[in-house]
Amino acid sequence: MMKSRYLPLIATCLIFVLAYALCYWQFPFMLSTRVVGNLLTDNAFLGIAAVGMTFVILSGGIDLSIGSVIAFTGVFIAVVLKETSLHPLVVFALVLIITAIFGGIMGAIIHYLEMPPFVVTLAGMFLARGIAFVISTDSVPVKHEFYTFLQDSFYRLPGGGRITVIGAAMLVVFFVGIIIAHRTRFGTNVFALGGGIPTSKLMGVPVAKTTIGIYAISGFLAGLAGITFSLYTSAGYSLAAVGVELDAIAAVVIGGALLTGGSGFIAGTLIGVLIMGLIQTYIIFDGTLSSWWTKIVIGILLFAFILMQKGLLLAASAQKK
Amino acid sequence: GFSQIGSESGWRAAETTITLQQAKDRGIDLKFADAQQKQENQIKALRSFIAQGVDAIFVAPVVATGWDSVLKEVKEAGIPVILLDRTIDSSDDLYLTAVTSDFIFEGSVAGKWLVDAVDGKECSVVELQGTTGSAPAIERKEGFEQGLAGSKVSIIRSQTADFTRTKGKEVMESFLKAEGGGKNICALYAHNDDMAVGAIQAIKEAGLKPGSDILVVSIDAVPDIFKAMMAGEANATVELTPNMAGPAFDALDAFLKDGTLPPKWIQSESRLYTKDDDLQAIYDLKKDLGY
Amino acid sequence: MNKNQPLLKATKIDKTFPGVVALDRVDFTLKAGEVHALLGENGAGKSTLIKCLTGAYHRDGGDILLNGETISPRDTLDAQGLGIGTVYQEVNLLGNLTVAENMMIGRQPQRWGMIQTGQMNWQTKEILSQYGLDIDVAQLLSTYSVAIQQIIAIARAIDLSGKVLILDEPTASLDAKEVQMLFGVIRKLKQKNIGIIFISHFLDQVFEISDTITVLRNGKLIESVATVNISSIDLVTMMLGYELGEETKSKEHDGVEREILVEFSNFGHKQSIEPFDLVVGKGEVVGFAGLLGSGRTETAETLFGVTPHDSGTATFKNKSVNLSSPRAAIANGFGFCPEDRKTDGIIADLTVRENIILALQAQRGWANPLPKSEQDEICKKYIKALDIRPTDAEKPIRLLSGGNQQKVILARWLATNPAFLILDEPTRGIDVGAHAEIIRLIENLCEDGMSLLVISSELDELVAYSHRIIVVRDHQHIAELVGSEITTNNIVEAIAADLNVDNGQYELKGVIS
Amino acid sequence: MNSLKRYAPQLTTLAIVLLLNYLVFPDFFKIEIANGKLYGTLIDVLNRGAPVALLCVGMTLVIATKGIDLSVGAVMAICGAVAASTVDSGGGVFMALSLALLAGLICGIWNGVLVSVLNIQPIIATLILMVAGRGIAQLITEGAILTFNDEGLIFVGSGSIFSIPMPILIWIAVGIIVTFIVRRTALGMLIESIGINQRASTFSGVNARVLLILVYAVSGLCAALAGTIAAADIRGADANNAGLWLELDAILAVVVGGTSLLGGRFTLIGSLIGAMIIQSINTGILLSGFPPEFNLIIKAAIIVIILVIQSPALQSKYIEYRDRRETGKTPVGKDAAS
Ligand SMILES: Nc1ncnc2c1ncn2[C@@H]1O[C@H](COP(=O)(O)OP(=O)(O)OP(=O)(O)O)[C@@H](O)[C@H]1O
Ligand SMILES: Nc1ncnc2c1ncn2[C@@H]1O[C@H](COP(=O)(O)OP(=O)(O)OP(=O)(O)O)[C@@H](O)[C@H]1O
Ligand SMILES: [Mg+2]
Ligand SMILES: [Mg+2]
Repeated sequence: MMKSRYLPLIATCLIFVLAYALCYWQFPFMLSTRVVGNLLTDNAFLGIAAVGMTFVILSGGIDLSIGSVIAFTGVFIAVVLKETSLHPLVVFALVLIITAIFGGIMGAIIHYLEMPPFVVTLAGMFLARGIAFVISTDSVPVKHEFYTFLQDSFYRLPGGGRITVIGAAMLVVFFVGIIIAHRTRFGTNVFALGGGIPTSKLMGVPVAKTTIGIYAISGFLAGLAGITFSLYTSAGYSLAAVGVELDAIAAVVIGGALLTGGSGFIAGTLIGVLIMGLIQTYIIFDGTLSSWWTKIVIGILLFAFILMQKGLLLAASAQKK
Repeated sequence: GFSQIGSESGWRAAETTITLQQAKDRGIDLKFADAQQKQENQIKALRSFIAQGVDAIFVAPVVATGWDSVLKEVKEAGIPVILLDRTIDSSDDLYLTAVTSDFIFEGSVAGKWLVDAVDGKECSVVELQGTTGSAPAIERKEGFEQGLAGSKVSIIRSQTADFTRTKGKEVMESFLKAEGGGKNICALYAHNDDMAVGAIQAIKEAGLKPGSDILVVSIDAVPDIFKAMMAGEANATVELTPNMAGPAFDALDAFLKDGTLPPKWIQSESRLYTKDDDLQAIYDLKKDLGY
Repeated sequence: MNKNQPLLKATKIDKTFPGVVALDRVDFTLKAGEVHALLGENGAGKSTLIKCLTGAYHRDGGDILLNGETISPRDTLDAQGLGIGTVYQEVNLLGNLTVAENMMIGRQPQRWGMIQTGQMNWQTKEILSQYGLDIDVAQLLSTYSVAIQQIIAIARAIDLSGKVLILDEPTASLDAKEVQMLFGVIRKLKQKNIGIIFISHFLDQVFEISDTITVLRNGKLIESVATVNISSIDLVTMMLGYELGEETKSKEHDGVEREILVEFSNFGHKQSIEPFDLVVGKGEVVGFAGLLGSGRTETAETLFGVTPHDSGTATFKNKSVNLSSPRAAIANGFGFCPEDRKTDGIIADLTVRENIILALQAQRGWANPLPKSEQDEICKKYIKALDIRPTDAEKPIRLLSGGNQQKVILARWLATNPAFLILDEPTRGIDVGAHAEIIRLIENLCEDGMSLLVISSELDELVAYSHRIIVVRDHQHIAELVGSEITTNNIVEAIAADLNVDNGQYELKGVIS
Repeated sequence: MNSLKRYAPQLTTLAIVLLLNYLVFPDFFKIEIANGKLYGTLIDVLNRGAPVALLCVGMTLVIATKGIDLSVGAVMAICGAVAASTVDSGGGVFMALSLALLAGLICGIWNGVLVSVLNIQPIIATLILMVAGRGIAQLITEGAILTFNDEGLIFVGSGSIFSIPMPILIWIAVGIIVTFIVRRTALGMLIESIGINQRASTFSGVNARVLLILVYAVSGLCAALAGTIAAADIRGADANNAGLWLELDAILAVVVGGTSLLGGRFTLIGSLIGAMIIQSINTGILLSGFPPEFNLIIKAAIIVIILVIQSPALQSKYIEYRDRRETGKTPVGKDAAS
């Protein structure tokens, strides 16, 4: 018997394959390794950030700050690299520490002040972007041979596609994320919080530690996504990544997670991210849509995916009985 | 392929219309990708253009930095790239040419006009900035300040109004309140016309006359500002032409035909319009361009 | 260890909630190897006391000594670390985790920091098999019924309790068999010198298992006595503060012909209940008996349109009716007081008043609000009739004790004055005083012409008020007892017929959804 | 008195924000009549706060059902565009308003159906319209700012009755009407009961499906009004920017106003106070004369202060502290919620 908890995940995967097939049917070129490689590289930062968002959403929370944290990270790295002679790796470490602590503080506020995550992370969103502005309003280019090195190292697929460092990094992050979420005590605790904080407390789940941990992870991964973004663009820009949090939330939910928490899969998020990427790619391949039709079509496709998912789940549950 | 920033303003919409129009007129099959104001989407678009094997790429870059690696890929794929309306920080062998105006120059044109207009007198200016951090906001501010250099004209308040009318009105309202009901303000400089149009309404609602009590100068030259100028409510605007595509297509044609390398920078016009121009005629010309 | 040294000693525990003194200088002593029953009316402060002991609440004053050492658990985790395992009153497990995860959370077997899921499931299966439960532990907890969840909660608490085990109404939705099994386990734990605190409103169970009894009333300690030294009548008097009138007598089972009120024919639902025929007369009480998981709740939910029937028809007063949703059922004069009050019953943040009038108001429609004066009147009536405490109707219902919440839900349905009322475990967690009250109420209601369908695991109670009893097993209606056939023995026999229960290892099987 | 106490945290916050404004701008409380209209910074706060206040009304009801409506900004843009194009093509102000409200209603019902019938999670259900809606608005205006000169429509944005600007009258009226409807009928309680426990509510016969559609419809209507005001204010429908990110402000206002995002108990008055708090912050920032780079940091800092003032944890700490001083008891710690 198929385990019902995996149904949403399976449904999402099926839909992705189906959608890809449809795209392929319309634009045969969609199946080239180039497009596949691009799908990974182009969505790397979103994917990494979405892993963090998945943890947050699984626990029943939400993190609106990730887009801003990505922008902050980019600006911070760019400015530090410009002003000092530190090696990028050192700067990366530094910025990851900062963003993890930033997330942890938000977690602590959420837990100890008992304030809704939505508002706390909204303040975090303003703050992170605000700090990015103060560091530099200009967009700052990064020119460092280490960056060029990273950008030039990729695995070339037959057919000209590339698996870049950042694309691979995203896959690694997903892998680690899956293990943490589904294979560690911390992961179970995250799910527990999503099932209900009062109950978790009575069951002896370390709520404070877990909450702070979750937001620290989300901050950390947003920082990592920021690094990825900075590698992707070789620059830091305080207006970058506006609204990424919404894309990440959409990816997580399309991936089968419940926004109320307690149910979902990291792997589903990966598919969610790829679906979002696919929609973008499809629209660009089409290339005839005006600005407004682009928006409308994105909305329609989003709706279609969700409908298909619902339909598939319904069909599966009807059949199972 | 044409990677457009988005459709955040009327000017942008006009640019898109004209580009599509030009392509159609020349019988070019143009793939249009709207990036919804996100650089990441533009990079994605560029990558897909490569994947689809287009013959040339136009980009209106949302931000100056961060294009190196993707443009290298484009170059490897042997596709010429032309930048529209904004330049980038990358080395110039990565693109064929850039058809842009110069934001700093526009700002300084506006600044010089104001210095002339007040004729050596003291003048306190309030400034409506574009979206914080965006290139036009930064450079038009810088250019304007250059234009004012050495004169008695000074900026007393400066706040962002995100390039929008609503914010332009709201911010102007607070400027008026903060500066003694507007008595201390001699001129308004807005980084785009939309904000100026909003601000003009605020000035009117505060019981002052825009255009005479408070001079209004802005940038872009969209049709609505001509209407305001005809009504005497605005004084000057610096044109940022939406027709970046025309010269770009010309350059591209030349290049594709016989490999003529265009200059690296084709500067578009930055004309100043004041009440001395034939406002009605220009308005009629522009009003159907999709602004 | 000295057997006479108290294992757990609490002195002068105080706990005040805004407006309520829940505990007033309560002393409590638990010896090792003793089963200590904690009794009292609904709202007496039992649950509050144990929450103070386990750190779920922080007491306002008083000391707690474990093995002679002062302890002050900060939270449940702390208490678990000290060897105190607890089952709280409402099943407090996480429906979105698997059974195994619920069982082992915080102590999953790991290797290199990774959970060994296989081993965890296997261990859980082992533990549960001691309780006669053979279920798929990798399924989500929420797929199982309340009763199963309760057993899992108990198993988990026992597994956690090195020194003290606290059970707050563990038997509320268990049937006799499960209770016996639980008592077997408790006796084993006693031998291991574990101290057990046992809260229940079933006095026979208390007399059967406990060594000592402590009675609370209105947050005050009344007395602590050895079980052998007290009679059941004295105990009740001690709890209530007054003498309870004689226990309700069994009904004289008339064979009166009744006017048919509702009739279900070939009624059923593919996944939950085999099609059945059922006729309920006006003023009749039909009892549903069965083991846990037998499908009683599911029958009730199908009747009420929660899981709309997919076969058969229903008629009400000889007219065919639509029972496709609770709303439709209610429109036809149905009412349904659900079993799981936490998820299906209470609207936690609404006040007692709003909870009581909710169904009535929903029936009237939003545009036709019940005037405040009328609301107050209804509340006053039921607060008095059901003895709901505290009597302040403007308190959020979540602040009430479990038993009082149950009474409020009951009041919600009584207020709609339904023609046909389905009660699923209506006396769950209700104290002796109110229990008698509710049974009397049921009898009065049917005398007034209301028809009732009552599901209860307490056979005595069923026997007391039912005119007819349907026995359910494995999602099938297998027997019907009428008139003088209705005795506890007959019901047990009907349930057990052709089932192998001799080795006490009875497999509960059912469709896992 | 009782209600004063109930809104104490919100009112305190508002007072503090207003005080801060007063400190950066001493003329803050000055109100005069100019051009037959009330004129002053405080009036600006009330006036500029109109869109968020209106959005708040619908948003509060939606949030009370445990939902969220991200589409309100986009719906504003759509309705503004509808109103503008109606007057541009010769319809009167009345027609424009009706069509705009109709458009809002349709958007709201669409959201409601997605949430209640198709059972899609609210955040995603409304995200669809948030993305597509702006496209639809641009489709109507063809990407440009659609300007108009219809005096009637302009009056909605910048006219005044009895010297009080129209937007202020509108949001206060809507606030009062909706509060009245919701509290004088059983609607409020039924909405709350769905938000707290939808399952138990349906068991009790509450028609959750219809009520859910209703709240999203109200949210759509409020967004329609807000969109019309925004368009009338600048005499043009700016599909690109009208209501952009306003949904976040509205949600923030609702939460600051004391309604929990987890659904259940709601307070419209609190939300409206919340909207004014948010607008006061925005206006204060404009008046302060700080460089715009600091806008977000200031906003973040003020929100953090609000968080601290309104934190239930700190409030109960304070009550405990007060009680201890009165009774002399020393509690061992803080109650874990259960
Ligand atoms: N969190 C709370 N806030 C306010 N009052 C509370 C809270 N918890 C319990 N009470 C009140 O404290 C009193 C004792 O409640 P408690 O739950 O301990 O009763 P109980 O003895 O367990 O009753 P029952 O048999 O019904 O479970 C009741 O009056 C209840 O209303
Ligand atoms: N031992 C078990 N193993 C698997 N599933 C079970 C078991 N016991 C019950 N269930 C399932 O739990 C569901 C609950 O059944 P239901 O609640 O209708 O039973 P009930 O007769 O009301 O008993 P109770 O209320 O005492 O649990 C049923 O779908 C049943 O299949
Ligand atoms: Mg209790
Ligand atoms: Mg049952």
